[in-house]
Amino acid sequence: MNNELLNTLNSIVANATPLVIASLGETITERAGVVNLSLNGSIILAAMVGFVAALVTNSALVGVLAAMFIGMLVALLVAAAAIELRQDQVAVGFVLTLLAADLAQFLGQSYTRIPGPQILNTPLPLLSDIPVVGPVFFRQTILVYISYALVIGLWYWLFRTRPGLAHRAIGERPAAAFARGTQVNRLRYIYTAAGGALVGLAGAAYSLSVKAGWATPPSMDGDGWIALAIVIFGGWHPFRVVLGAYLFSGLRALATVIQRTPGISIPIVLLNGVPWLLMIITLLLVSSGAIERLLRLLPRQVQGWSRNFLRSDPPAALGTRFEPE
Amino acid sequence: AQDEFIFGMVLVGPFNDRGWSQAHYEGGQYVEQNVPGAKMLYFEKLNPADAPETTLRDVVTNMVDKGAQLIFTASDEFEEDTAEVAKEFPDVIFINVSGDDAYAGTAPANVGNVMGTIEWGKLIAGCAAGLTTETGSIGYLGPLINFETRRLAASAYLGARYCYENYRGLDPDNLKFTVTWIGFWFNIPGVTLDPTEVTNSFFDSGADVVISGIDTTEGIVVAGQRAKQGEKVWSIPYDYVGACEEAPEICLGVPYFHWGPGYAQIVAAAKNGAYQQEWTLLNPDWTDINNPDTSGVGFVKGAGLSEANAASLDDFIAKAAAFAQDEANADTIFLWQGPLKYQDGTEIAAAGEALPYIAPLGEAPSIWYLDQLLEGMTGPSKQE
Amino acid sequence: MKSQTLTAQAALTALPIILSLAITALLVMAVGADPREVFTLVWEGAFRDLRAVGQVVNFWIPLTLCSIGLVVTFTAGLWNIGVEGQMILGAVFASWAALTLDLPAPILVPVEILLAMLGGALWALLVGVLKVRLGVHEIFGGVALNALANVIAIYLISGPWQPPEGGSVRATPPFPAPALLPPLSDTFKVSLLALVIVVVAVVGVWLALRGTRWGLQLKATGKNARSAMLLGVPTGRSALSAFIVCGMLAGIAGSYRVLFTYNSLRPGVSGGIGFLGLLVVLLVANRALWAPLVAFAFAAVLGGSARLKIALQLDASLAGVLQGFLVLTALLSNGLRARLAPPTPISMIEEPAPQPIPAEAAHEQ
Amino acid sequence: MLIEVRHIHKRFGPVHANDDISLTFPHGRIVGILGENGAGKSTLMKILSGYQSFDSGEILIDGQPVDYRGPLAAIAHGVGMLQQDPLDVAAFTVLENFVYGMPGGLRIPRRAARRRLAELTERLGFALDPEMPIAQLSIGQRQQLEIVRLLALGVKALILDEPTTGISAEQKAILFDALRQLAEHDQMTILLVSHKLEDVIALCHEVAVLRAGRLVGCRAMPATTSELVTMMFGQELPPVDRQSADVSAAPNVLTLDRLHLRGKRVTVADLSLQVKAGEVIGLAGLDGSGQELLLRACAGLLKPLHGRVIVGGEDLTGHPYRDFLRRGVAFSAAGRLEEGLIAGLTLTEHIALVTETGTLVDWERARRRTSDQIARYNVRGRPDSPVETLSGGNQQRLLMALMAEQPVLMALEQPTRGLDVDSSRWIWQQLLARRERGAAILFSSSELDELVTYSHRILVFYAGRVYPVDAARTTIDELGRLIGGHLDGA
Ligand SMILES: Nc1ncnc2c1ncn2[C@@H]1O[C@H](COP(=O)(O)OP(=O)(O)OP(=O)(O)O)[C@@H](O)[C@H]1O
Ligand SMILES: Nc1ncnc2c1ncn2[C@@H]1O[C@H](COP(=O)(O)OP(=O)(O)OP(=O)(O)O)[C@@H](O)[C@H]1O
Ligand SMILES: [Mg+2]
Ligand SMILES: [Mg+2]
Repeated sequence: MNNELLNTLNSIVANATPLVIASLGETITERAGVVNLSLNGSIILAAMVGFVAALVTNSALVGVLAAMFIGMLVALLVAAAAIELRQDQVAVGFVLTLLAADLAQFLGQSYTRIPGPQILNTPLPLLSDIPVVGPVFFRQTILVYISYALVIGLWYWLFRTRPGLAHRAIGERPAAAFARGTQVNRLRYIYTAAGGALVGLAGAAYSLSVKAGWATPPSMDGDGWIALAIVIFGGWHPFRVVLGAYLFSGLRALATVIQRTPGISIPIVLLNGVPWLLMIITLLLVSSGAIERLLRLLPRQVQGWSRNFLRSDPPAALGTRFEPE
Repeated sequence: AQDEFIFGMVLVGPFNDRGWSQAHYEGGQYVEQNVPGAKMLYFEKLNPADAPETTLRDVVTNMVDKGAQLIFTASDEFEEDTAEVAKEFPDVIFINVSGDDAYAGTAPANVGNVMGTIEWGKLIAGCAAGLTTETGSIGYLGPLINFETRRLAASAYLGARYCYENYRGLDPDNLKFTVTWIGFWFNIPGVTLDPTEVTNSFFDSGADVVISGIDTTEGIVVAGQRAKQGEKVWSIPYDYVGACEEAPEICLGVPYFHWGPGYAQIVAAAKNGAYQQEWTLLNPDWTDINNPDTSGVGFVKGAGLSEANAASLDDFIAKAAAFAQDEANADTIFLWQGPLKYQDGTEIAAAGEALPYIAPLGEAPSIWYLDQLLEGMTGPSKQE
Repeated sequence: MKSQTLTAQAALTALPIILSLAITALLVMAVGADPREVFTLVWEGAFRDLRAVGQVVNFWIPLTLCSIGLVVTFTAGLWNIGVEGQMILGAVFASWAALTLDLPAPILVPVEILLAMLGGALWALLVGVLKVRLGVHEIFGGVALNALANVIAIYLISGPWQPPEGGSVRATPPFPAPALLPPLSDTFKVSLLALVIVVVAVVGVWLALRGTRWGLQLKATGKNARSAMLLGVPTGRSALSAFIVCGMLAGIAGSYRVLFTYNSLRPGVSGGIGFLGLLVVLLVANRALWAPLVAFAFAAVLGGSARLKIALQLDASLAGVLQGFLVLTALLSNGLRARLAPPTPISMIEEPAPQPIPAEAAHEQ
Repeated sequence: MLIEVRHIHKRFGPVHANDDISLTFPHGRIVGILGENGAGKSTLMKILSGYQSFDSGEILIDGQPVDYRGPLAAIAHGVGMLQQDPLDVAAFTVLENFVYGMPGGLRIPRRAARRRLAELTERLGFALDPEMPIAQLSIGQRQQLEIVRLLALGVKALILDEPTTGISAEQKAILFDALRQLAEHDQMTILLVSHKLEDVIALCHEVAVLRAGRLVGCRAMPATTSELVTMMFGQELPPVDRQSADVSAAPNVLTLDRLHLRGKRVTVADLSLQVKAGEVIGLAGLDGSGQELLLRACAGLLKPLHGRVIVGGEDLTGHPYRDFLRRGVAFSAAGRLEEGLIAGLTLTEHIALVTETGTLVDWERARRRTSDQIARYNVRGRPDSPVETLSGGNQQRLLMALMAEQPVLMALEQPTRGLDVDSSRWIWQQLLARRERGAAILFSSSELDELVTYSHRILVFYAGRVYPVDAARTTIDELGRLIGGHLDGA
């Protein structure tokens, strides 16, 4: 394979990583039955805080931790408003998404466009020498490796462990979870916070690595919404979520490459709308039963397996309140 | 404060964008330091997205309330609004940067224009890239497509080609020069291509120098990041003299606007009641293009430029200076000599012929109204 | 006991205002400015003279139009986050008329506004069809269509509608005079026609929601679309009509931005006004008549903050921060109020008590 | 295990759901808990099993007072409850549901769990596939799983709240065998809440009767149905005559022609049916056997894959619901607040929604109409009460008030679900009054006697297959067998 392709694939994986991390975070939260709609703003605020913290302490690690803390804080606000104060999660999340973005702009105004600490690639020994796979997946930053671990870890957690059963149950049927001794609301706090911390980590992944630095308008603006859509597209399943994130990242890269390809003439500005069209189309696919129709075209043997993989029922209790008697 | 003279500076972007807006902001600071009693009021980020509640009229009203007697509206975007608002404040002088109403004669009497001939800077930037590239592939991070951006990209291309051939003895036809347009002057997430991703993509595809044509610094940030990871890549930012600071070690230099001296003249004249409406072009001072008190457009060399290449670049600048100072070349620009062809092969200047700097649109080809990229450049020439 | 809870309730109403002001003041101090000076400057910036008030009103007009449209969609239980894009499409359609139609003002202006309504309605209908017929949640449909509307506007500005000499991509050429809305006077630059439209829209929506079958059907659809459908309500049509009405109002708002505020089409012409409208409607808990009042307070804060930028060089996002905190604390204190309220016997539960945010208090920010 | 409750009080606002209840449940016995709607049965059971807190009183187990906090504590004390709609997680498999809630380490011990599950199911005569998703199980199977799960957790007392609604006669027999075995062999305490007196008669050793929150009597079994009814309602209810009116001469109001219907779990194929004015057709079968598909197809809520739906001579196949509504088809769904009433809207707004036809709403007139309907339908509520504050029975009455006065066809999903005998009868009076005026009625029910009493014809659904039965000649036993799938034997 030629270098250009490998490099491009490497960049696609790198660029997708914050989306992967944020969508996995939101998957954790939504699997527990809570919608954290504040993603777009949370990521921006976390990116700013992460960058500034890293800059001030000259430590990327401190930046990452600060960003995770901020993401967690915003998420906890959503959880508290929903659980303690019985407010509409969507409304609170929406307000927070706007507020967090404005707050980032206000507090970060004197830190725009200055060089700061960055998280650089650390090729993994041995693994990075594997042909094709090595250059694409294992010459990346530590954050990318963390995202790999998160995908597999989350899948294992949700589908292979006992606490994972409780995690899914509180998002599916909190009353049943309660009956089995699961402390529904406490776990919802915990998973919302954990998900929020990952959303914050995604912010740091932008400002310390993928889109290094801080500026207004924040270059990651909009990705929070895409991450939310990826969770739906991903059917709340870690593997599909990661696939969705790579797909989006890949198509964005395509928009750049198309411009350089002689013979294709699409108005460049219109090309920039592609990710959004894609977002609608993917949601259409999962919502309108089109996938089901496509599946019927497949050979019978793989139908069952693919249907399982592609099924995307949201957690049944998503966005609802649970109040034990 | 008998002597006080308050002027306003209206910026389209953030005053600290390390690009277009900061160059103006610092130009204003230069005026404060060099014109006794001059005091600046500024307003940043005046655009519908950042300040939807505020129009130029509101800003001007507020500034005039605070005593402003002259106001710079530092963007092409403000051209029409400036003309409108100027009518409401006939006692205030307005200078619209990069507009041409005063040239066209359509501006109210209290409106003047200023612009810099940055084509020179772009030629030099291109030369630095052509001298440095090891892969023979240069990326140009373009904003959106119009006459101005095409001619600036083409200037960089001509510089690169010339130096690739003349200082390195390489075949210029082997030089790859790719333009990718992000769709706007700066990144609007979700609406433009992301300059960070575009720059990465340049490097991924084998380019090792990226020249930025956009208002902000993503190009150099990415290059710096990749260089730290061990890649041999370089970058050339744009607009602002300090833009190299983002990653000095890989910066080959920056073509920039130096508004201070031009502004100071205007403010001083206005203060003395001697300002006359005009269309001012700020040119490089060819004795020293980086003289902060005389040059309107400059190019500072970056730390990323090797010593040998720096010497070649100096030689190139000297050649450009000689060309510019020759009376015979008054209405053209260095290297814009035939044979020149558009991307589609149409000849716009025959061998030995110079392309004029400006000619009426549609009558004859000119640098100013460059309708396509030049032959040899890769990338779209037109919006669709 | 009763009066005690009343005091507590009153305190909880004032709480969001006090709290958000306090938080904002802290932030202002954090960046080294004096909050009192900030508040005076904002007040001055908004109300020092007729001109300044005119500026506030000019922002209030599109904001109120969006808010009142959003009251309609919220009644139908829909999160029309796409209102930004609907504004942009309204602006685009109006701009098309302004740039291409050569008609006298008395004909051209109504045509522009009607086209803007059409544009906004079309874009809203798209979100609506995606939601109602194809099952794509309106929040995602809306977010995506907002971005696409932006892309379309920038495409038009930088492509087909560029001035002939190339020049700018920051705006279309200015519209000819007959295409523009005339101002009331030189000192009070506000469009009378737009004021009339706003009043008609607010009163019209208010009346329609409480007095017409359409309004009742919207409410039924919003509370439980499935049951409403079984009771004979054309729920799909109801939801789509809510989108269309909101889109039309947002379209007018967009046209006002291009036909009066800017005199040309610009990128980002919606300026987040739609999002701000969502905040307004959340704050007034979807009550139509409160929307213009709160919108005015928001407009005043934003308008006033222009002066803030010039005098103190504070970032204007401060206004957004204040508004965000206000709505957030209002939501949270609603919840607190419900928690503190004595448990009401089931058969005595009333409609949620109104939670007025006194408009005077909001002005003082 | 001996369970005692002493002086239990529980209030919900003004409602005294449990008023000074004292009872003793000895081990090895199956005790039936009876009472009309809202008598407080479920409340008491939830208190016993830790799902609900109580205001005062105490619970003793083997003579020791216990302090419950949550269902898990109850289970730890050996008391487990099987809810009417089993509290399991539809997205889980049988095995995951079985394991979830059991103590243990991080990993799910699949092999051990599978063995334990097999052991228990085999002993009780149940059949469960460990890898089957819960969403694909019948209610009966889900009950079996819950019982097995509770046993695995070591409960000594089992509380069942209306376990026999929605399960087949066969599954009921299996369930009852298992319960008897647990009571007699394992000496467990078993509490059974049921509206179905025949179940109580068949299974219980003794009964306790609640009325309006109070304990009004206990007695040992056997007892006759009428004795039990008298205990529950304080009087004997007059018997209801079977429907016998001759409708053969009446005109056709509905024709279904070779209808194919596809639901989530079942498909009904090739169904043809003629319904005459004034005819009552009962749809029997387990939940989800296809009855609801038919009802919804008749109301235009489900488009048939092929075949035709003809209402009053007009082919409405593929038309929207509102066309059916306009032609006089009235539909009511089983879930009242999900499909029927609109929480958040007042009674008046509901009435206005169905009666107002102009552009403007005349609220004065709507309020007057609401008051009239409240009086006529005996709804306990005010015109401006939000509907969610009405009790279930009153919600059902309001639904009747919202229904057209003169429908051509009524398609009713479980019109008396969860209602006590008295309320059910009232509802049927209203329905039959409309029938008198010429409406045909199609209704589904899980109450066999309701089906037999009110129907002219009964259609038995089993896994999408439809078997017609003459209501006048069938018996409850026969019907029970048919529902269980013995279509061919009949
Ligand atoms: N969570 C609750 N909140 C308020 N009232 C309640 C609640 N649960 C039960 N009630 C009321 O308490 C009374 C007793 O209810 P319960 O459910 O125990 O009756 P039941 O005997 O089980 O009736 P059914 O036969 O209908 O199941 C009813 O009036 C009911 O409305
Ligand atoms: N939530 C739903 N579940 C099942 N079916 C539905 C649902 N909502 C609508 N329908 C069906 O979709 C069709 C459209 O009904 P709706 O109430 O939306 O009327 P409408 O939008 O006015 O339709 P039309 O535009 O065709 O007149 C009806 O046949 C209805 O049965
Ligand atoms: Mg111009
Ligand atoms: Mg009960």
